[in-house]
Amino acid sequence: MKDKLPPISQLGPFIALIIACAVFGLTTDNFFSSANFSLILQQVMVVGIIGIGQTLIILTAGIDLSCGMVMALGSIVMTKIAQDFGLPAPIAILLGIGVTTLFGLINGLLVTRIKLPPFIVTLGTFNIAFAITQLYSGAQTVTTVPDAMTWLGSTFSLGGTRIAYGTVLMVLLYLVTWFWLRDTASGRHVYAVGNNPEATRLIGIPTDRVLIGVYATAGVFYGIASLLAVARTGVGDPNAGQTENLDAITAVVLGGTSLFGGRGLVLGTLAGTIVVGVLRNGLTLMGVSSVYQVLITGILVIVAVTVDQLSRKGAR
Amino acid sequence: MKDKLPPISQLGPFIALIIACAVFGLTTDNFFSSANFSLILQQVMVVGIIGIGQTLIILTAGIDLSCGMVMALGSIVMTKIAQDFGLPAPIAILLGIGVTTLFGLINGLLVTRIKLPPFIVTLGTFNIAFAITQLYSGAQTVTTVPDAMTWLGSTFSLGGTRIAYGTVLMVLLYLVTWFWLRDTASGRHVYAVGNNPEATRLIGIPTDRVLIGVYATAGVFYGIASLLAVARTGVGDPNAGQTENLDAITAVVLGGTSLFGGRGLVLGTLAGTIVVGVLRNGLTLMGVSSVYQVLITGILVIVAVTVDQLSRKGAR
Amino acid sequence: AEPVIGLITKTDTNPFFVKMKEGAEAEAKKLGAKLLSGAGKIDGDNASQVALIENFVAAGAKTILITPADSKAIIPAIKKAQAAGVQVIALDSPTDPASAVDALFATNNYKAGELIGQYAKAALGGKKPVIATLDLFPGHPVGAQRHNGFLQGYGLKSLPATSNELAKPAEVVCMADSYGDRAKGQTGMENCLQKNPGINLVYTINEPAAAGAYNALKAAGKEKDVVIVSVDGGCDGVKDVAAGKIAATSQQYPLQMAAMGVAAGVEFAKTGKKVKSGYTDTGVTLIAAKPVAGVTSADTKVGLDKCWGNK
Amino acid sequence: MSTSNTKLVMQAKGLVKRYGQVTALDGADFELRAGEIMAVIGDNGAGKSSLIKALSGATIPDEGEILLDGKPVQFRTPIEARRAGIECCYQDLAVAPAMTIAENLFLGREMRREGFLGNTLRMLDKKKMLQVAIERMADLKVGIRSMTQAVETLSGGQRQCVAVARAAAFAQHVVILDEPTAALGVKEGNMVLELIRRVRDRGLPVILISHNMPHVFEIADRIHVARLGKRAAVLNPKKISMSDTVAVMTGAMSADQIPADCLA
Amino acid sequence: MSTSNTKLVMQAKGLVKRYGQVTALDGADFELRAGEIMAVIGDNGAGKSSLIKALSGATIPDEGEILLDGKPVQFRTPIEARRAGIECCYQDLAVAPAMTIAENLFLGREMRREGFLGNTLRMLDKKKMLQVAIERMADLKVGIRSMTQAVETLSGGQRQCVAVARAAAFAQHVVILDEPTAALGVKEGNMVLELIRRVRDRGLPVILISHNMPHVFEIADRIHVARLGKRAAVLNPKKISMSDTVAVMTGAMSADQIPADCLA
Ligand SMILES: Nc1ncnc2c1ncn2[C@@H]1O[C@H](COP(=O)(O)OP(=O)(O)OP(=O)(O)O)[C@@H](O)[C@H]1O
Ligand SMILES: Nc1ncnc2c1ncn2[C@@H]1O[C@H](COP(=O)(O)OP(=O)(O)OP(=O)(O)O)[C@@H](O)[C@H]1O
Ligand SMILES: [Mg+2]
Ligand SMILES: [Mg+2]
Repeated sequence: MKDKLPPISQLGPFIALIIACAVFGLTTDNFFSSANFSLILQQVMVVGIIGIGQTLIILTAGIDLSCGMVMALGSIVMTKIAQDFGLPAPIAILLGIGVTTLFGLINGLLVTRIKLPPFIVTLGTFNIAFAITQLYSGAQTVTTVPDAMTWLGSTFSLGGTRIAYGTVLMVLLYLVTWFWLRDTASGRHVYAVGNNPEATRLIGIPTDRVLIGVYATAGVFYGIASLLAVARTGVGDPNAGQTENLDAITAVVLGGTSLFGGRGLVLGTLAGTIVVGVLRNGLTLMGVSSVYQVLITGILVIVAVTVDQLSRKGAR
Repeated sequence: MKDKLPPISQLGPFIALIIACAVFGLTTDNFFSSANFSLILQQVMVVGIIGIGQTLIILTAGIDLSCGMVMALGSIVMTKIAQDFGLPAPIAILLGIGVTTLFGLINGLLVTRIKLPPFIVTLGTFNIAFAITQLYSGAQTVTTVPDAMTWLGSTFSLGGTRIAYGTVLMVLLYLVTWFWLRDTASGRHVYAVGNNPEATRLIGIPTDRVLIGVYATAGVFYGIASLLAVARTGVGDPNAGQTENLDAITAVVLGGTSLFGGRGLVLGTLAGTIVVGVLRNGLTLMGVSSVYQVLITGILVIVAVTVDQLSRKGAR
Repeated sequence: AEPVIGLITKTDTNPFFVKMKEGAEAEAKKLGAKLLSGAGKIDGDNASQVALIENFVAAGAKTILITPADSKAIIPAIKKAQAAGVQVIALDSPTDPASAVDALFATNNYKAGELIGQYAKAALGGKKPVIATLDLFPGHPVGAQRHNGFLQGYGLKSLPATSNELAKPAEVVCMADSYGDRAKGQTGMENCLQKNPGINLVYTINEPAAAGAYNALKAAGKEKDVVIVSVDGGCDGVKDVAAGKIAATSQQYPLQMAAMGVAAGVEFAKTGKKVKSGYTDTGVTLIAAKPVAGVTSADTKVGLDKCWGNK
Repeated sequence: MSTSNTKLVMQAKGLVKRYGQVTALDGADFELRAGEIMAVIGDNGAGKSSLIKALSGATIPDEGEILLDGKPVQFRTPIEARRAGIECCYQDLAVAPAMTIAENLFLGREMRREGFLGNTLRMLDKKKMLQVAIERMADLKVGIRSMTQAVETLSGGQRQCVAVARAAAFAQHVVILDEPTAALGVKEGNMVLELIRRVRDRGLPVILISHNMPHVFEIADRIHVARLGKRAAVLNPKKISMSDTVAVMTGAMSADQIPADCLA
Repeated sequence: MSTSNTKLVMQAKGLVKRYGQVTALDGADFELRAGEIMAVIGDNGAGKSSLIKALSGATIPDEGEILLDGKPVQFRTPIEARRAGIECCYQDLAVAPAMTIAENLFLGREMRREGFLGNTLRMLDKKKMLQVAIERMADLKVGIRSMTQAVETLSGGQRQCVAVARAAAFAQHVVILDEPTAALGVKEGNMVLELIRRVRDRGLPVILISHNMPHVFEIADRIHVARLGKRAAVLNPKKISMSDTVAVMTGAMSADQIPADCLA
């Protein structure tokens, strides 16, 4: 059985990528280099991994505004525990991921048990996670970070290009999630729940358990993103995570996943994430000032989805 | 025909309001005064009017992220045109509202003609409006503002309480919109389009025209909000509008309108807006520090919807 | 080729940073350098600043000027850039530790706070202070430095410059976050007046917030009885001082910081000589329409002369 | 065949509609005469719904031509068809579930109040609409307690009655019903047949898609047999037997095996 | 009445279900014997769907008791009913429209690959599922070209076939079908009847809701008449006439007017 989902916007981000790369390649000297691409991948890895969790949630017709703040809380917890109690890094990391998973679980429980809209639930936990982060860290950046926590930020050489371990982890996680969603029963159930929750319940799938699982899994991904954020910046930053929710949702939508649930591909989110990273990098290299960058990003986002939409119309 | 929409969360914000008021009344001296309530209404009037537009769009199963930035652009346009060209205030105001309406129209055209998801369209126009605001204003506050533009911020006395004209305008606009949605054909079509767009199209309602109308009307409301923002602060502020989208969406959802469209009441949004304003005011009066304010707001948002949800379960 | 210099500001909406960028652009044009600029998405956005450093290095910048959003979190990225042979200069705010950058051209925010604190004490002339503070937002170091500096200058119980928390002595009856924004400052002041109508001294994080506070006071008919002090020294702010809306403000000099930074960058590109390391204070001047005894201040003419923004 | 000179109200020639690989309509022809009840029958997937969707502007055919009263028309939206007086009740029930029955009946053709309230404020006359709604539904003898109930609280058959009532009540030119009795009980089904007869007696031609052969033979003037996206035959129910009809429909009997006097 | 000693597979006593003002079930009783086809008929809104929803765990009745093989059960979700071997095909077709036909057939009972891929990686055996799907749909003789088509691209009747096939293929204990032939063509409708017979021949009892009297009389062993949320009567189709049945159903004839030998 070939996996023929109904057509979704997958072309959009790729077309945008190609156009953007062509323009940047022609107008700047340094854009087309493996080092620069490796850099872009490093810059997007935190949002990229948050985007996996966000994709899962959006596939179930939900949305998660708390993702970035929960990620920030996770990185504060893991660094501060290691710093204050001298716990070994792996334990501290697990505790951090535990906290983010707990937040995911709470989101999931509120969405399923009390049937609250995901938007409002995660808006609430967004605020709560932010406040806890500030209170627990005393609004201070945690600078004493064990080496084991920054290892993922370090690089290895592949054919002369330095590649960060975190980048590899991100790509791996995307592939695993892709396999899961595509080739396992529980993955297909995520689509089913998003596509027609009532039917899925009547068919006899424990929709609540699927949903709770999705939110908790997303929490795990946010925890991994916490670790990557620590690895990338070398500190636990209490002010991180404030804009990652919109960034991640943008990547998901740009990647062709429907906000109404049930349709989409997680690999599209990866493409969407990279598009945004390439834009930011290329425009900076071109010396475009940041206000114009915002303008161009705004226009390009619309153009990318438009081109995609029109191309699909033609194909029908 | 009595207007019996299926049950929606209307209790939520009111319960939250009552609880919050009770707590604030008991713990602070100055909360329960007509002056204080009049103040709160003034503080929420900008978000309140943006919320009307946002409600319309959410009723059609859309969402508008650009609302706040478009509002900021409107207030820059009206103040700067008046300042630079010395145009009379009414003309400058109309031009400002014209610009916000144009943005609404563009959103609507992209959503209907090219069938782009509202989230991505308005994310794009959010960025575009921001950039244009910054570029046109040179990131400078416009301080020379004609008196006619600030008139709505001034107050009149009613039984000893000073009430701002802008507050009255806000309440009037809510009532008009409520009447429109409830008692006219085009208002009911907004619900129908949000409830089942395909059916509404097949029945023979020009769904695209309804949608474009809704987005453009929302743009008009943003323009009125621009004027109120100018009236309230006395300047054209290019930094305004960055958080109003989440604020307005929160008010709409708190007011019981479904993000999936077709169900909700515009008066709920007014209640939702006031809840947020009361919280901010009361917590400040209580001397709660700002981090804890964020925490409490987060918890209260969830509690408000939970109580509402549970109370409706009981009623069934 | 012309030397490339990167400038990273905290945001691109705060007029302070917008002017800093314009100053840097003007200086770069004058000296024949190419300026790349970028900013965080919001104040406190460290991740974007890290990415910008990397992108500027990739774009061939030999000098990077940065106003760090997070004084500590940015350090690893700075170290990486320095390892690639790039000179990094902090503007406006120091890194922690300050030695992490090659040089710092900055203003002392704590000091700026102290000056208006001292002025306020004298202006109140022995009256018992009833203070409202309109701060930035939770967790921001500049917000804490100005706030704590102000209380220190007034001689109230305060916290040291290194603290990120806001001191709250008994004299401070109300604290509200303004996000440095006029409308939110106005809302905060309105609420504070409800809490304690007897407020006679208002500290604000910046001049837009001060303008908002003035609006609120005026609506309550109290603008004559309350002293507002602020920090920044933008032209609109100085005009408000001249108009008597704000009693005093601590003026800072973003244009100067930028110009010095760009000059150092060009110098490094041409000669390979790094700038003199350490802290160069670009200075703070207290601007007040009515000088008070015991506190040195400049009048608003001086302030307007050196202010940034639209004169 | 004496009626063949009757005026053709609607006519379609060589309609083609493709969905990706699937060809739903493969050169379908269609003819509707004034004042007749034309049944359309065929296997599942034969292209019946696709045909009437093309006739009512819900989809735009890839090829082919549609004539209304002999004049070529091109409906690009259901609105245009509706303006031409064509009302359609679709198989997957075009209703707004969260809205009330009365609102659904009047969606797109709301009544306004008299005078200032209606003309200037454009206020709806909800009372009057409610009253008319009750009358219309009473015609169908459906036991629905309250017209202000949301459609989503109705049983399957009740929902169908709402959709049928809407199409029948407001048509000016042609009524198209896609399996209107599918979910209906015996009583309600007969009521719909009765309603269809009354519509015809108003002088309007009706296109009726149905899988219910007894119903079709009870009411139809002619039977259009759809097969594999084409018109297989048009039969005369007075002459042909039910089993022969089914044979044509399933392809067991080809069109040229039918006695000429059974064709219509 | 010789069969009345047969084992009762399912039994419901005094079921009540209220929706706000509306009482959908008003003390309904129900009995299903081993190996029988039990038809449930009744007017629109008589509470048929509400009854079987209570039996299959889709809704929880407000009052009353359900027995399975004589033991009281309480299904709080459809999953629990399904675990007990009860499969239900609902009237408003529980399908996931964006997913393929094969996926819909196997939703919740997916097949895994053999060996490591299946056991450890829990990988689906899509090939095998596709193959089984093709077989099952071939049983129904529905002309669907590709099982990897999304369900939303199917015609109304084709969709119904998917839902019916799913229920029939996997039941272990009881099969419940809510108007399975409503949207089906003559051929496909007969196929479904054939399928129902085959299910019974496997030894499974079937509950069949239908408005199609000829179908009911062709296939049912007993007929449960639902009326106003109650059980009006249980009839024996071998003894009673179709018109009397309709009379009972519509309330024209009361239960005590029926000759005793027509009851079942
Ligand atoms: N939107 C669509 N996308 C893809 N295929 C479609 C679509 N609509 C219809 N089809 C296909 O076109 C063919 C004809 O469909 P149609 O709905 O016209 O059949 P029908 O005669 O009405 O059948 P039924 O009696 O089951 O309602 C079917 O094979 C169906 O799968
Ligand atoms: N979710 C619900 N909310 C409110 N009322 C409901 C709901 N579901 C069913 N009802 C009401 O309960 C009554 C019985 O409905 P039910 O669906 O059981 O009828 P039915 O016998 O299956 O009819 P049909 O033959 O039309 O399918 C109807 O009057 C219906 O309006
Ligand atoms: Mg059909
Ligand atoms: Mg039913």
